[in-house]
Amino acid sequence: MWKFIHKLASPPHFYGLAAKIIPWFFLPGLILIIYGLYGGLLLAPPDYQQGDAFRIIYVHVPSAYLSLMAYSIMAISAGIGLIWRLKLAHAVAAAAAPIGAWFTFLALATGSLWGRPMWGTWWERGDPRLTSELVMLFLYFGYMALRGAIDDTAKADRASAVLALVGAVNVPIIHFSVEWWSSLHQGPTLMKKGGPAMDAAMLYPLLAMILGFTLIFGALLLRRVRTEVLYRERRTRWVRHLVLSSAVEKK
Amino acid sequence: MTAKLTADSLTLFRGERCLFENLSFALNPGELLLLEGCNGSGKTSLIRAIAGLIELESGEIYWDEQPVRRQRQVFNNELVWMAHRVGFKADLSLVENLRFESALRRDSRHDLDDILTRLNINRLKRLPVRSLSAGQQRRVALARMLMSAATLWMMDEPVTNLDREGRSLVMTLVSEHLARGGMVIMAAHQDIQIDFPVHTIQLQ
Amino acid sequence: MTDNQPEMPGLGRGMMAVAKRDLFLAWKRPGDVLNPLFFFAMVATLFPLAVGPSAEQLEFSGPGVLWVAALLAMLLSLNSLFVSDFEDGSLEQMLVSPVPLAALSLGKTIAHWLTSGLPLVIVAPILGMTFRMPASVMGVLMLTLLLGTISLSLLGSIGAALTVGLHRGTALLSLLILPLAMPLLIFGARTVSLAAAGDVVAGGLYFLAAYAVLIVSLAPFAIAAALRISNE
Amino acid sequence: MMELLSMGGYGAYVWSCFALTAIVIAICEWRARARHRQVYRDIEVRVKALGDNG
Repeated sequence: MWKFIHKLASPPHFYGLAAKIIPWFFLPGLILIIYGLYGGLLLAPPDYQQGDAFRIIYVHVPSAYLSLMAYSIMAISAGIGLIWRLKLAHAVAAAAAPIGAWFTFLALATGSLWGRPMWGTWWERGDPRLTSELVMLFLYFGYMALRGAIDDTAKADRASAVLALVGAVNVPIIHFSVEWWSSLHQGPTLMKKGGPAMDAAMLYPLLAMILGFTLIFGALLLRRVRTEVLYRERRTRWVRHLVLSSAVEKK
Repeated sequence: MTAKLTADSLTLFRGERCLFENLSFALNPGELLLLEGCNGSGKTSLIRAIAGLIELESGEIYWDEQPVRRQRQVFNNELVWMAHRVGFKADLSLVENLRFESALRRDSRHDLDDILTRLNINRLKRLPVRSLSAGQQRRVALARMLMSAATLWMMDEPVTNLDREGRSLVMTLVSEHLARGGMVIMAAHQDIQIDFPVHTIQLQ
Repeated sequence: MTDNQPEMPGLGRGMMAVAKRDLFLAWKRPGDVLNPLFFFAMVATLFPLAVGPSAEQLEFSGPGVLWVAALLAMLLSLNSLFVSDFEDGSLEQMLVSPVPLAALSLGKTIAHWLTSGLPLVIVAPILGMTFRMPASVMGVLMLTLLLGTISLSLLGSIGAALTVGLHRGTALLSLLILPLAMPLLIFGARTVSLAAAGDVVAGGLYFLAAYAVLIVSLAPFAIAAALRISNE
Repeated sequence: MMELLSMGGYGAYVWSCFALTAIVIAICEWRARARHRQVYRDIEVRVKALGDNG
């Protein structure tokens, strides 16, 4: 088992393997999203309360879920990198941050676009989710800024890993504190998303969208990890061979 | 692998440059390890890596045949460190600084006044460190080494800023330490003459 | 080498030595302690001037303003926490010390809290008066600040340890720490507001206490790890 | 068709959400590819400059 992981984590092996895997994430993800769009926009009936505006959840929920998931992946791989000195894990953490930040931005933007017709404001301060997402975005920014401020890659890896772990401990506390805060605030009743009461015609496209987004995220992540691996291994013999041998065919 | 301190295929990169690759050595009590090389050759990086201040790209250092990484406290207990930045608080007096330091490491239980007299800085002991010259500050750093009971002295360029008398004092102290069965790792670009077994690592 | 026993200097002794040294240094340079305090007082006095003299507005915004001012004052004092140690090489000496670095870091944070956190707690009631805070609320304010500044000292030390030696450390420190400090701000300020409205405050205080306990037990290790990395 | 576009009066919000999502994912993919190309090219330049003994 350990041997298998080691082989998988060896940079040249990973670099080649990831290139082969990426389409296997990308294409099914695309198919699922197309099905989700068709089901969500055409088949699902309008919500009896929110009308057609509810269809925004088909992009909002997957983005919000991915923003949290990307942070978890980042923190877990940062921890693995710190403890077992696995360079590939650091590469994964570095690659996850910008994608996570983009999806967090997406969750914020779509949440805000949803709030406008529902509550009449772009930014409903009583809603804990949007505030949490905003703090999440700042956490991503902090992580990337720290990484950018340190020139040495190995040092940046470890410093940002400490930050990611500290952040991971704090994320649940931040969510909890924002919920507590908004429960005191006399805002609109919290929106009910999903839930078991959801109609199947609404639910299945949503599940398809979540899975599809996750697969697309996987493809994006692998592509970025591949770049990180290439950059980190730039001094090694295998990269030199790779570049020299494929100088003509590969762009 | 029976030496007190052994290093096994150490490799360190700094940015694009490889400072050393697959470097190994062994050191026993009563021996001096000399790291030689011109400026920027990586001898400071090497001595810092041995002290655990820089993470190595690969390789392992063993103390009593146990990896240092797994027993950092034990290793540090045997270690006293002298670098270019002397590590004293400029606002505190020499004695205040040394008193604080003695809480950080194993004490040799030598009398502080004796040590300071030996180093010819006893009359300065109430002055704040900021008013001392660079050479005098180096002497205070030597006092730190004499105050500790550590086996392994690690000195990065110990003779810079010292006059001829100071340089010979350093060599005398090092010889005495080696005679006691101590170990010394020293990074230096001057020639070092000493009557003890010297291992030399030449860095390019 | 007279004795071969692996006798090591005590953990508590090293920690107290660091704390004592830093307190002594602060005593020799009182400016470093007073600046954040002046900043805190200044923000808290300027704010009423900006919003106008209406009593209800002042009472309403008091807890929030005092808490934000305290948060920023703490941040201000954190910038220099490890800088001088880093520059004069004493951080290096702490790294090669047999006393666990986490204990030494905790010692530094204790000194930092005593010189930056505690003074804020003490002057807070005086500033509370300018916001027409009743005495009972003042007690809650001090209690939340007491618990909150302990957590902020530790949390901020992690950030200070991560950014020591970097060029743009100051701006970066705020970016790293402010989002993480948000729960403290929410609970601190809201609890004081609740007290002003005559509500139950136990929940908020329990949270702040629990947070302080959690961070006292975890932060020293994070600070130690960060210092080791930053000193490379 | 018009019914689908108007989304019961919420068309502007719903469609801008979906468009934004498509754009963001496209940007992600494009940025990832651009970065890979850039890193690859930098290495290529260096390797060619240094020859076989770099």
